[in-house]
Amino acid sequence: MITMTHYLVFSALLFCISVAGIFINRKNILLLLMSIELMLLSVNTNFIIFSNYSNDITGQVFVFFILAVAAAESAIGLAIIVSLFRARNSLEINLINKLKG
Amino acid sequence: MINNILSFLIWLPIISGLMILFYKRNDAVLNFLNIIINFIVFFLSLILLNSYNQTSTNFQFIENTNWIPSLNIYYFLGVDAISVLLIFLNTIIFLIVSLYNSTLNLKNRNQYYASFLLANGLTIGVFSALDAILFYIFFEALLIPMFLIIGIWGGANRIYASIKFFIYTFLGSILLLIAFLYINSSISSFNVLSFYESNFSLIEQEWLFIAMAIAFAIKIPMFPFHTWLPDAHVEAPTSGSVVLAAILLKVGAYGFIRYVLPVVPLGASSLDMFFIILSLIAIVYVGIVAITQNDMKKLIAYSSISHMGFVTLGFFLIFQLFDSTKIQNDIVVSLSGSMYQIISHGFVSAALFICVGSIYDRYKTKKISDLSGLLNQMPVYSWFFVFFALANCGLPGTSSFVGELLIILASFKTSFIFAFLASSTLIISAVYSLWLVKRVIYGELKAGLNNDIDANFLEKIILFSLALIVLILGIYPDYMMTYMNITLQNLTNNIILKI
Amino acid sequence: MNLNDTLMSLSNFAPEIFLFFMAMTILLAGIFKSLKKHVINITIVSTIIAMLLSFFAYTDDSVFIFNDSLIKSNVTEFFKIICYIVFLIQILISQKYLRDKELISGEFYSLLLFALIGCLIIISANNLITLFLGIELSSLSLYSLIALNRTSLISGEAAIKYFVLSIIASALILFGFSYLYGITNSLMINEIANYLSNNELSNLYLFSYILVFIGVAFKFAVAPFHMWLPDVYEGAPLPITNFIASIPKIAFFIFAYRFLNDNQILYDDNFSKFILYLGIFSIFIGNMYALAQQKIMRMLAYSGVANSGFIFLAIFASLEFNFSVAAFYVITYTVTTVSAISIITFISSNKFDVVYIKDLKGLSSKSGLISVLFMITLLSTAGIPLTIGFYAKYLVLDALVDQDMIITAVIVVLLTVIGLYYYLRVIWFMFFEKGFNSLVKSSGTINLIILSIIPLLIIAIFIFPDFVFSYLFAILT
Amino acid sequence: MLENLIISIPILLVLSSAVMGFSSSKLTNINAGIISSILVFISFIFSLVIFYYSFTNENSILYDDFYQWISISGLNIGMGYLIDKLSAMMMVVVLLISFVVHVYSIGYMRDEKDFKRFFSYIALFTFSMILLVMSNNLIQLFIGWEGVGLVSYLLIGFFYKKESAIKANLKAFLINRIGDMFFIIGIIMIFVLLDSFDYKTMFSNLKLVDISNLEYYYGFNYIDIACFFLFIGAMAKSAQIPLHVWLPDSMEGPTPISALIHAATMVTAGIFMVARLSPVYIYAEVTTDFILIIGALTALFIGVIAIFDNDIKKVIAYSTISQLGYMVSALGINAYTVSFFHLYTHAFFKALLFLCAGSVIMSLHHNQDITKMGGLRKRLPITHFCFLVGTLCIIGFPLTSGFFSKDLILEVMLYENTDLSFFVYILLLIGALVTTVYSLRLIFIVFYGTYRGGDIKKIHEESFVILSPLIILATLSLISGFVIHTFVELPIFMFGVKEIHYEGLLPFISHGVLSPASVTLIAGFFIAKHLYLDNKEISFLSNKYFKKISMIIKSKYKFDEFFLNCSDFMKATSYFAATKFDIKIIDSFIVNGLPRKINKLSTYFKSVSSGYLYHYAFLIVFSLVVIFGIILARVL
Repeated sequence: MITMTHYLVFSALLFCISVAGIFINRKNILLLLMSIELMLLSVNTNFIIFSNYSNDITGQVFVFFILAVAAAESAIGLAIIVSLFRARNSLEINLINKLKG
Repeated sequence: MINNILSFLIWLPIISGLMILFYKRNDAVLNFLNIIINFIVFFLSLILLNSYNQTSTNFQFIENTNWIPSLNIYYFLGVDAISVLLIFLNTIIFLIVSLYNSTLNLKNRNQYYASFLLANGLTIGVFSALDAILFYIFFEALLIPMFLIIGIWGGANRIYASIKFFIYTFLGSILLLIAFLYINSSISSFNVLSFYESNFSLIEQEWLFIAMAIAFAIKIPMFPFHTWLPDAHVEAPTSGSVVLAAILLKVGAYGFIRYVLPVVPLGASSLDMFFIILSLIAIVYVGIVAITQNDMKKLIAYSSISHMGFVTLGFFLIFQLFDSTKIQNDIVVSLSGSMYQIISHGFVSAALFICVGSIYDRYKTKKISDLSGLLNQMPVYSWFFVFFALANCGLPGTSSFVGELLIILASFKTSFIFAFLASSTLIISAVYSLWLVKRVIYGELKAGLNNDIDANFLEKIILFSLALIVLILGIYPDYMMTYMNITLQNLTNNIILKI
Repeated sequence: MNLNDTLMSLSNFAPEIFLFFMAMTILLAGIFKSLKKHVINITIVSTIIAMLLSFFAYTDDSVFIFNDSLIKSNVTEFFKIICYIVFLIQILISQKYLRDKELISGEFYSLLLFALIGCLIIISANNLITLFLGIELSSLSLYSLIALNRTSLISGEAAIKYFVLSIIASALILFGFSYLYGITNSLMINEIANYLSNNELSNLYLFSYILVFIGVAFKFAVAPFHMWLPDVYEGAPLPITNFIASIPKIAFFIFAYRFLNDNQILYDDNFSKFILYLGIFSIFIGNMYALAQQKIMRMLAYSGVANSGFIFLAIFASLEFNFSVAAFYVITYTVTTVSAISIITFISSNKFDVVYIKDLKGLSSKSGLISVLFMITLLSTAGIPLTIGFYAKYLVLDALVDQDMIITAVIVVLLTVIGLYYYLRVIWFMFFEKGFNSLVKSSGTINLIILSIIPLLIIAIFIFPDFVFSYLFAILT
Repeated sequence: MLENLIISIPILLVLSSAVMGFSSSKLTNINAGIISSILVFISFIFSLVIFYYSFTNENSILYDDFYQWISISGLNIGMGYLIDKLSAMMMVVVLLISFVVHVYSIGYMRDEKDFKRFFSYIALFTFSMILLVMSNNLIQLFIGWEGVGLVSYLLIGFFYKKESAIKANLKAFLINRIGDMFFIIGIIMIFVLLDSFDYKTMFSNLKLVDISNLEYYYGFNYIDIACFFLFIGAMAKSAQIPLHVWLPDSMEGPTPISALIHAATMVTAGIFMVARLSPVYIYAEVTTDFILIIGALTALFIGVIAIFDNDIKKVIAYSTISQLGYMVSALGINAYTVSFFHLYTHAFFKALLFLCAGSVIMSLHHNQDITKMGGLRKRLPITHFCFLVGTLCIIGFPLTSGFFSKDLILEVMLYENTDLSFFVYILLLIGALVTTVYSLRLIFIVFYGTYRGGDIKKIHEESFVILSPLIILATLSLISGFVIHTFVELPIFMFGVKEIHYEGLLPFISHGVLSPASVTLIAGFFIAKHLYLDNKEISFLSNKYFKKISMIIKSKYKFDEFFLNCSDFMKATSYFAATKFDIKIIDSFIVNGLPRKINKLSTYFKSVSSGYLYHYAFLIVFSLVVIFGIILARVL
């Protein structure tokens, strides 16, 4: 029997994987965007589960907002990446450390 | 007017100092304005001195306004004899400094004067605030003008010195703030009078004492905390040194007598041996350190520390005295000695710094090894120098003797060893003062020192008036002694009741 | 929801709605060459109008609007007005800088306004959705604004760092939200916050709160979630830094206030200790890092980290008092930071960027007034008396001492002493060193007057602070 | 009336000092000197009046405060006067010598640029001395005590360009300060015991104290210790072994000063002080023995040095120390009046000797080396005569003043009849022989024989201004001894003191002439004549043991070296403390070291920040995990 806990563990794992994706990935910025997307999706899963189990629709409304914002975020993220690529002709994360200390 | 005289004393110099910032056109006018303002402040303090009722044990000229009701902070001013005398010392010194400053070549004269006026007002605030936080605010704010004076107009290594000065004293005072906050959290008041009525347990008092004593010990400065002072003095401009030695150090001593001894006497009495020993180290060890200094200002700075050692010795002896003799009068004698030493050292060190500063202005060096036989070129200065050097080593007839005598007397009543060590200052101070005189003033004029300008009229007036004050205080100490006697007795009562 | 309610809601939210339309208008205006030069004026005027609207609509009652998704009360309006004022000062001062750097465009001001609106929405939000939207509105605008200077390498870097980390923070907050939703079955913040008055504290509730407040800590740049702050301070154009340093902090303070006010969780030992230790750690890290900085913006950033630590301590202290301590700290800090960054903005020009602290050498001889203003600002940040910064630190210490946390208080003040050093260093470069920065321009009477406003307030409120205290005390109880 | 006179004495003197010190250049040197001398003379007349009063009115003590110096509860110190026979006599002596020296200085110092400064100093000195003498309490005494020390310091360094002078004055002041340190402790000990600084109250309180039960440190009586400390002060001021080293060096000062300060008045302040405190000292039995020994040692061993010195002033200075030793040893057997008698006669003849020496030095254009003198008897007849009078006095030639006072000391010493006093008596007797030798040596070498300094024709007597003081003093030296009965019957203070066995003038003289002292006189005369007038050798004096002894004596027993080592040690300590401890340990290591450590840590922190995005992200996640871990651990 799959209970709410299972779902929650699933989404938590999803969240952890996505977070791990952010700091384990040391190559490409685009992969970062994907991890971020995954992170938000895990949140979405949570909301849907809670919404479903408590018979309250507002949680699912929230999910729509999150999806929309995620899309906007991706757009802006890509835009930043494009501008970054123009400036330095590379998307290696390893090279992005002019600001430190 | 007379009821608000303290507010006038505080705010007149501060506000006029801020106003003087915007005037920079004519140096002569600036000089004149500065002197006039300082003179008015001096005159006001004279009125204060005169209209203070010595026979009353209460604080007088009280102004009490609820300044920040939500934080329980009051604009609470009031003076007892201790404060009055210190305010008077303060205004005289600032008047003299303003006279001295007008003889100097300065850049940004208006800012310089403004800093001093600010410092003047803030110090009066320190001496008259009866609300702990108000006191703390003045106490801290006083750092800013001094920091700027040392930093902007100081010598080559001024930045190091000013930063050290600021951070070191700030470090101490912030512990003071915590102590005040703690007191407030248990008695819900920052009022000094309710501080006096507070009753803390021994362990609380000890911790409170440590926090406050560190703050004031740094300011005075006591022995292991003293190293900022020589640096600050060496780098500060002459007038800055004068104010530093004559006023700023006294703020620390004032803190002890107002906020430490009567508030946490139990804590103080359980740790007093430690502080007595520190004071004695300051007297003996720091005095010995002073002997071989090659920088005149440094030498005087160390001698200041050594002399302030007497002040703290007088403060902390009182508990030993109480233990051994139980006679209230002995305690009063000890405190009187400390107070007298405070005032006297204010004038003597101020005068010495003015002398050294003038030598520096003329020969561009403060190094003893670069100077010799100045008596040949500037006799007037040199004789004043000799006079103040003698006063510095506690010659009877000058003001320094009185305080030292009373403190040695008090220390003998507690322990022979204390008295012995304390009185060794007679030798040590003579060694460093007179050896300095021998090397700098006497002898053949060192080749290459060419400057025929002796003291001008204004400088003569400055030095003469200081010398006169030192002499009068030395020849007729009774005026001041009786002036503050009632207050000190009252203070002693407060302390004794709580032990 | 009937028409009446809608109208009422609209009227109560008029300033933000007006600003929103104006932001659109400015975006449009920016396209046309002939209108482009007016965007600044339009922005200023519309902000002033919004501020006035907000000011005259000020009431002491709290009103729930738009189906309880937003709230309007004296608290929100007060902080909004502060936001407006700070915002105004920022755009007024930044004009010259932007012109020099050729960054003036319709989208710049439009995005800036959107970011402001986002923050205003956070302040007003009473629903997790509106709150989230507000956060994202301001964040998204800021991502683009940071990257606006396309030719600069460091701008892009700052933007991508801020972008990625900020989304992680948002995700953490959202994750926390999702659990809160799951526990309380509600998206209303007041219901979430009051949940504990009827229920026992569950571990899940605690953990979701901690998740949310890690997000908040990130937004405040509390160590160890502070790494983005120095990079953004250094990389972003100064006016954007100025914005990031100030208005979002106010907004997130209200965020924290909404979640914690009247919430029993503050009395939970785990949660309060979490806030406390985070705060102390942040003060430590901020001061330690700031000490070694050579660049002025990074220095200010780390000082910001330390101050955010103080804000957390102040939040912790609201256990005993209420949020007025924290509010006062936030306002003080925000205002002084704005003053500091504005001054740096003002003296930077296209020919001479103030990057290193030593670039300020001898500023006092070039412009005495500016350096005095800067000094007042810095002293206020350091918490020296004669400035309101003193009260800010005082209140926090007072609160700590009142809770018998003497050791903590002592540690905190000792760390503050370390902090004092780097503020003094700036002052010493300005006043004590001989300077050569002939390229610094410090002209423009109006700008000088605007710059003087905050330092003068810093001193004035120091002398007469009580009305501020009593006001904050009254509205935040 | 008398009160006004008493007050006006110090006022006149301080006025004189101030006028001389601050007057403009319009006042010529001669006029200044005359004004100053007149003021001192007036004071002298006043003091004579006071003196007359106090010697004619039996048991009369003038006592009052001018004003309260400090009057707070628990501490009352007044500034005032106490005129009894002791102080009245002392005042007369001081003012008389001061006046004489004033007159003499007009001549002696006439070419000095700082003429008026000089007069200001000596007036100030006289003022301080009067303050000391007339004081009615210990604090005022101490003020005067330090005041005279100060002026002595200023006057020794009067020729401030001379390195030796400014070294000597520093030395004098510092060594006096060593004494003062103990002196002030002594004063305070007395105060603590007797609860007053005021003599009158002190002595009446003394009766209430149970003296025998005042056990204090290491078995010493409290009063013993107090008196011991007070006496150390006196040792420094009155130049007793080992604190005498400053006095020979102080001869760097102008010669009139040596006469006034370093022979007649200031150095006797220690004697005066002990005499003044005699009611206390009579209880200090151990200390008085100590005093006795110190006095005797000083009298003999410092006297011996004088035989070997070639500086005319230094020889007289050593003889001063030796004579002070006599006075001190008399104090040691509580014979205060006897001691004071010698003080009084010594003041005249020693001042006389110094002034004569000054006259010689002036005539020889500031040559002080006696090996370059000789045969001056013909060229300087008046000086020679006066010098001879002085010498006769000091060697105790019958019927001169020195005869009375020194013989009295010896007699009293013998009469004391203890082992110690007898031993001291022997020492003093040898001392008398030594005195005769060096005094006669001086006069023989300087005034007899042949001149060794070049053309004797150029030498001539100085003006009348110089000579008249010599004549006055010579007269006084001759006659002043005849008032011996006044002294032996003089009550020092309210307490009765030791009975002196005295049967009248004639028996005393006859007894004195027939005493062993006369033998030493005669023996000394022949030794001196043999050695210095006839320039012959005495064979046993040239053997190697005696050479060794004379080497030790010539090295002045290495006391100077000892103090030099002390000062070197102090300097080294100071240097070590200043550079090593204060700067290295406290300042560099602690005060600056801690910030430096913090700064290093900060730089380290900065250097480990990589700036990589994934590190940032990792740190966030890591902190998250840590926080959750901790809280989980606490919750579960």
